[in-house]
Amino acid sequence: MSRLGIAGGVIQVLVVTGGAPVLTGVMRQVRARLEGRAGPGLRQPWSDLRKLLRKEPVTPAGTGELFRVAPLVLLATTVVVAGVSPFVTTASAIGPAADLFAVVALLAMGTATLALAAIDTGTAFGGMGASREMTIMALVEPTLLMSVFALSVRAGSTNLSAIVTAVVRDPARVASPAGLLAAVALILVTIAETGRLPVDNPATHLELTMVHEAMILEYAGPDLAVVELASSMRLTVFLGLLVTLFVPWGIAVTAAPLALAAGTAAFAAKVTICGAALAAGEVFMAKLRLFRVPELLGGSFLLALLAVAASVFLGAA
Amino acid sequence: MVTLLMAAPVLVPVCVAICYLLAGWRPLTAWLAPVSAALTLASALALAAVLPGSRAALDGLIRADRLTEFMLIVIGSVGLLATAATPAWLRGEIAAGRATTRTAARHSVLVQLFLAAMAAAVLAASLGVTWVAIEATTVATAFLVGQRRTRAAVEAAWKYVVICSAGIALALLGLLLLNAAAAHAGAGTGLDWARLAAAATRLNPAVTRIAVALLIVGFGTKAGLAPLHAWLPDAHGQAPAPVSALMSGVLLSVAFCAILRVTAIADLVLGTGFTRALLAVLGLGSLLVAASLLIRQRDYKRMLAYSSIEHMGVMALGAAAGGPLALAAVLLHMLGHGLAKGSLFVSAGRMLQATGTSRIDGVRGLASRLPLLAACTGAGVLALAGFPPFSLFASEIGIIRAGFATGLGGVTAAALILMIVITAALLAHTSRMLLGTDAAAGPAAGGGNGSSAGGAGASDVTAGLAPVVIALAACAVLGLYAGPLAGLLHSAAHTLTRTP
Amino acid sequence: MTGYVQSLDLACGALLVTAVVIVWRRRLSAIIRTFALQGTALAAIAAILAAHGHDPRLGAVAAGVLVLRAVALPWLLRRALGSGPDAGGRETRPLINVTASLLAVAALTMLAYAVSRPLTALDPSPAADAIPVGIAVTLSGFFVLVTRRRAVSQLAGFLLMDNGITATGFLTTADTGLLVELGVSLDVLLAVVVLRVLAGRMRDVFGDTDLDDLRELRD
Amino acid sequence: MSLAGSGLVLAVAVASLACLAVLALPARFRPAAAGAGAALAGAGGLVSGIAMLSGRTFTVALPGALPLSGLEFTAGRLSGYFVAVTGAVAIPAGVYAIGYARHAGTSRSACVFLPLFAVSMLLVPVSATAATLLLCWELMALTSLLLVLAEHRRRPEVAEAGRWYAVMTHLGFACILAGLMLTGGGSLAAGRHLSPALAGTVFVLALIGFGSKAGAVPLHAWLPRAHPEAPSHVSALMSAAMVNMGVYGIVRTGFGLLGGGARWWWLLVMLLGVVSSLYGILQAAVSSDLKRLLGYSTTENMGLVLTGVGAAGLFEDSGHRMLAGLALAAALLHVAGHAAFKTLLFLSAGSAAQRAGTRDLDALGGLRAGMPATTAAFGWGALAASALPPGTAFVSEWLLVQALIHGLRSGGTIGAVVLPAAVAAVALTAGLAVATFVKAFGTGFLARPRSDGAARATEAPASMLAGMGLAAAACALLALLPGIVLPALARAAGVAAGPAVTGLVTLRLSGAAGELSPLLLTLALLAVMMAAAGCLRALPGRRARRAARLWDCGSGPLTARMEYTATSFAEPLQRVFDDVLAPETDIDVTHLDEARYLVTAVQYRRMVPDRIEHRLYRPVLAAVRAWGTAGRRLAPGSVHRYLGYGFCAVTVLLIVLAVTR
Repeated sequence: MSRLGIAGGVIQVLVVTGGAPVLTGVMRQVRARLEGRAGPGLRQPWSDLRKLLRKEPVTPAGTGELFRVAPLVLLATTVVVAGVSPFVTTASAIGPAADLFAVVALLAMGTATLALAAIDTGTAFGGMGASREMTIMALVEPTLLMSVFALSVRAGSTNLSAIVTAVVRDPARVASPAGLLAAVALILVTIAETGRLPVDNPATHLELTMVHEAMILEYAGPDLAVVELASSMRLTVFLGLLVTLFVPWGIAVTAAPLALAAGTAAFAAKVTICGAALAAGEVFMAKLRLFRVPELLGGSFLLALLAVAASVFLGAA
Repeated sequence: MVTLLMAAPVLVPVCVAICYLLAGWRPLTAWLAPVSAALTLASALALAAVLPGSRAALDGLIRADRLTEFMLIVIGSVGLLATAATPAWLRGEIAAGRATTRTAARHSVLVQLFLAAMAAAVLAASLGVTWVAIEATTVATAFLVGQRRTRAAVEAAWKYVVICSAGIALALLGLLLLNAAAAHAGAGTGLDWARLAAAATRLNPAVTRIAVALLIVGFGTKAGLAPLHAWLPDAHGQAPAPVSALMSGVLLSVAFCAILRVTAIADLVLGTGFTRALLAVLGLGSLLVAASLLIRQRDYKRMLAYSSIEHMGVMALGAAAGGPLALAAVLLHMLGHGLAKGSLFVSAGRMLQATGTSRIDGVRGLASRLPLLAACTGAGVLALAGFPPFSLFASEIGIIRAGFATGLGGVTAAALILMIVITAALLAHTSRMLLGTDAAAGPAAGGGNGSSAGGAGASDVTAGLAPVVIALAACAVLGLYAGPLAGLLHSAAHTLTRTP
Repeated sequence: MTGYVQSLDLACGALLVTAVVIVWRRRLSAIIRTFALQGTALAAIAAILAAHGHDPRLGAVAAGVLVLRAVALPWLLRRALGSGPDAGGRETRPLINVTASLLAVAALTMLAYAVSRPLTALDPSPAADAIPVGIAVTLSGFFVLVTRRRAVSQLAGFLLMDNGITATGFLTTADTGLLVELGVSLDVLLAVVVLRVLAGRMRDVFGDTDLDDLRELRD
Repeated sequence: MSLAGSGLVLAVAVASLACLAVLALPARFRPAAAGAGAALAGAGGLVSGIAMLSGRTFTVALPGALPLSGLEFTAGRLSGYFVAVTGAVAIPAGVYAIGYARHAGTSRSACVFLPLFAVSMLLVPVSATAATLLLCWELMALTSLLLVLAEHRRRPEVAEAGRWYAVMTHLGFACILAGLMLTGGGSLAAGRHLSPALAGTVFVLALIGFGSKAGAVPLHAWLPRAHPEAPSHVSALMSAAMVNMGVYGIVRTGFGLLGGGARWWWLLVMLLGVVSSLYGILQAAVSSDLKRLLGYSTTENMGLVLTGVGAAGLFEDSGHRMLAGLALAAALLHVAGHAAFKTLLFLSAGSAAQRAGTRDLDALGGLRAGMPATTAAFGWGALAASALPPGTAFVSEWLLVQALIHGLRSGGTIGAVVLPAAVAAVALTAGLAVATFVKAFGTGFLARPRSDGAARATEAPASMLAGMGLAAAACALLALLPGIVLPALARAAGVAAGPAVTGLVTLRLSGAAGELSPLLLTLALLAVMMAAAGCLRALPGRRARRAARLWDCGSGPLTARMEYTATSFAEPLQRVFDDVLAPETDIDVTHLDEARYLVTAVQYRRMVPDRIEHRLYRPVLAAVRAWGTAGRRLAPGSVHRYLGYGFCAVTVLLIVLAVTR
């Protein structure tokens, strides 16, 4: 693990942790403005977190240890992913952990743990949310893997930093059919996994439609704060993966302070832009029926498969 | 001395038969039969020990070579099993009022004559005498099959005698033709198989073909091979259990031994092609018949009978493959099948006494009612299905290996498929009888009669099973380690395949 | 010499004719009578061969055959027929009607001739030429066995078969050894006795029934 | 006789002694004797397997045994690997059996055959001749069959499962028999040259035979029936060790006996693997019987292994030895990992089912209160099974994916068509596995009990916990330090170009870019969790935890009937894969007698049948039954008919003789 990697890791963790709620704020603000509302302002999410953290921790009756540990696991997985993925620098803090398979598995693990916690409450809401979340996850994880495989085939490695380095070396390959297909698939997956429209509506508590919110219904106080922080960080991480894999421009290749600063700034800017675009898109979209969601995900899985095949054929050609 | 040993297997049973004729069936005399069978076995073993090669006695009337010794061992061991199980069975019958001491005595006499005839059949030096002895077994067993004078018993006996006599008559015709060929060969040989083999090169092939074909089909009748197999399920189903054990375990093998002798001669005259084709067809036919009738079988004694047809078919395939390995496997299969089938028929007899019905769907949950009986039955069926450690596994492996090696690949593959079906049917029927709770068996087992008989029989049903356990254990040991018997097997197979 | 040949052919002809008649007739008593005739013909064959070969042992055998097949066995058959209401009963409608049966027998005779060509070629002699007759009789005996419904007529079929075989044995003029011949005859006698007893038992348990109705044992 | 041989001899001796002891001892001590025997035999196997892997060899020839064929055993590295895995499974299973059998009160036979089963499995891989292999194989099948039947008095399904198992295993045996005999039926050593057609036939036969034992679709029908019905330690032995024998057979036949071969062989194997993994995990995802779910998951994992084996064959065929070694190593590592976590899962599921008195996930739940240790064990196993870090399947599937991804470049045209599909299948399997095991663990062990049995369940006895503990430790070892088995893998895979993966803490692919360190990953996770927890504690104005009621929408306390059941949990997934699973639903509405329009009760039933079983096996069974019914006409009871058979046969025979001369 190089100095570059260490520096990148530390910066990324800090940036993501601190910036994730801000990003959420930005997105809410964008939506509000587009819908003609004033909006709560960018700092609102942070204030919500602070408020929640001050509340007394509450344990719902009949829940076990796992219910209490789950938020921490969710947070930990997300932080580790944020630390090892090459967002700011092309090197990774823990090289052997920056493997695509590992990153995807970590993200899945977070979801799975939260789903188990939701089942553990034994409420109908919890079970419903968990069931829906796992259904989505079961289709999201393979799509995620496939869409990045499409890139790793050309890079000859599934290590994220290797992929990013390769892309940085010749940016042209992003424009290849494989790259485009993979990008579309990854965007769809990101939307589904982070619980945005049209898959899930983060702003609703209507049991017919909610997925993520149903799972965390029983959380309150600091636990809820951790969950909220972790999920906003997940959103950031997913967007970060998206931008770092497809538009890695500005990423730091040396440990020079300037380069690091530039990388950080570029990363923040790109993620913010993506987030804003996502929010803007959501305004013009209605939520899908839950059982139409698998069709969407199946489509994206197919795209990813095509991306892999295309990368092979065109790579051989 | 050796002559005495050779004559003993015939003489001892005859003497015992006379004893029964005079003394009748008493608790004391009841154990004469096992003793005579044991003596047969002992003399066979002694013969195998002292007599290295072939030897004739009583001025060429009887001759013993390795094959004869092995067949005598088969007769002795299975005979011992069946006769040792007889007293308990007869007591059960008498208790149930289906037999009297007079029938018991007649039964014992006929069984002894039956054993003597079979021993004579394998000891005879002349194929003619072998034929006479085999036909004599029909006569001796006819009344055993019809012992219970019910309609079914009489019907079975009639079919048995008519079909067997007709089939064996064909064999006689074949014998006469073979004799004519031999006479024309000018060896003045008569039908002594050793001299026939010696003079084989001079026999007229065209005549020998016809003769051998008729002989194989004819003796095949008695060996339970298709197409004249149909007497077998009826007779085995109706005969008293120990007799079924003897018929299925030994009689078929004795007849098959005659076929082996004929085949050995025919191969010298005609080359292996002719008998190979004939035996393969008969074997496959038997397997097909057995499979077709086992799938939806409703009667467990008939089920065992059809499985005998199957195993005879397997042996026929082995004989068709020919060669030392295949023939050794066939002989081992004879012994293993004799032991397994014998113990199964004995257990089936006890089952009949316990449940009062021979229908498969009349017996349920036997494992929870009569564990020992169920264990014996299950083990026997597994042995028949060719599972290790029972010796049928080893022999079937040998037969199939030889089959694939001698270019009978297609036939062997077809046989394998049929054997899978047969095994599936056997296991399915047996598991229905043995497994589960006997709650279901209440009404099915012939109403109150069945259950009451079960209650009464439960105590003494397990009594007579010691021989069965021993036989199955022997079968299992044989499958893992044949010991000195392996040498006997190979030399016996060698006597059949040697060239003059 | 010609006398020998003619008499031998005459006897063999008689053998075949009686076989055909047995297939033809339906009345059981008639069948048994014909069977006795056939036994005589068989004995005649043996006697002729004995006379021609100056073979006293064969002569003795001929005498034995005469006693066994022309007297003893028919007597047994008549006993089996019993003295009940069905004495001299008829073979009620055989499985294959008489005309067809006769045609079948003709075909079987042809087959016998075709099959036994190598036998006649083995050592050409008047006796060997007649071997096909023996085989034809055997086959038609088997045919009777298959097609006749009554216990007694089946018994007759079995004996017809056996006569054919014995005739073949004589005509091949090959000595099988006294022991075998005695054993064979004894076995046949015993088999017939057994069958006769069984037939009696069947009459007891089933009444005088059609063998084809014996279908208790089936799958 | 080297250590390798003596270990096996010891195993055989111990097992036979244990059998005698079981037969002799009173019922009270039987389970202990049997379990101890199995465990000791397993230990012997483990030792000798490790010895073989480290290069010790031995050859035992018993010409006298098994008449007409003789027996011969010999050591090999591949054999050593499978012997070691089997032994390692037998140890915890044996320990567990002591407590399980005592409380289940199983019959004598159930105890007698346990050590025999273990030892016969140990002997399969070291068989040197066809006859030896067949004998050990059939002994293994027989003993396992009898063990499956152990509880036949309790449930009628047991007999049915036994029938399926017996027939399927016999079918497989016949195929293996035919295949081996076609090669001459002699030694299993390589170097026999057969014509391509014959070799292909042999391989296909072997694939059918061994594949059915490995539970590969469509030959899997027996597996989800037999594995659940057996006592749980037997299920563990079958599902974690016996299925591996199928893999061993395929590898040994394909690479060893036939020495590689045509490309289509391996494409076939890969197809089998892909289909099995997908179908298996789908059925597992919608099944609501805990042990049946585990059985289907076995099919899935064997599918992954076969995918790896097939890929190895393809790479070998196209000359990429390194990739071949990588793929084979991945397959073998997955074999070991699957053995570990499947043992753990079956053992813990068994104790749960035994204590709660049901295997039905819809009736289980809430066990974490009554039996915490078992719950923890199952959770650990579920984590390992669902390819999440830190789990064993995670590492092996990573290796497998690495092999496939790197093969994409060099697989040639066929590779370019097949490998992406394989990668997709693996990815999809991984995703579905997570959902499946979340369902199994969540609805089975967490939440509120759904039946009295589950509510009353108490912790399992010490020996059963000990068995689970051993398996759990094995899982942890393989998950965190897979590096320690890598040398063994390389030797077993027998790669000429040296080990494909190296490193103890960090696995590095040699010859291709790619590294993974499960240990570092886990440590990082733990560190972050600790830190976060610390921060939470250090919060200003922190107050003590307070218990609160669940949110019940203000309508009284929540009952267990309001919970999501396993079935309802899986419903969306099943809806997604409707076309593959083809669930059957039937609704019957009972109306009021007075008015047809008033409904008294509505009953709704939905089952997800094994579709392949319906489409493939039902027709065959029906055909056989029809054959049997038709066959009865052969024996109508008419003596004339019977004689007629003979008469016609003789006539035909004579005609043939007359015509041909």
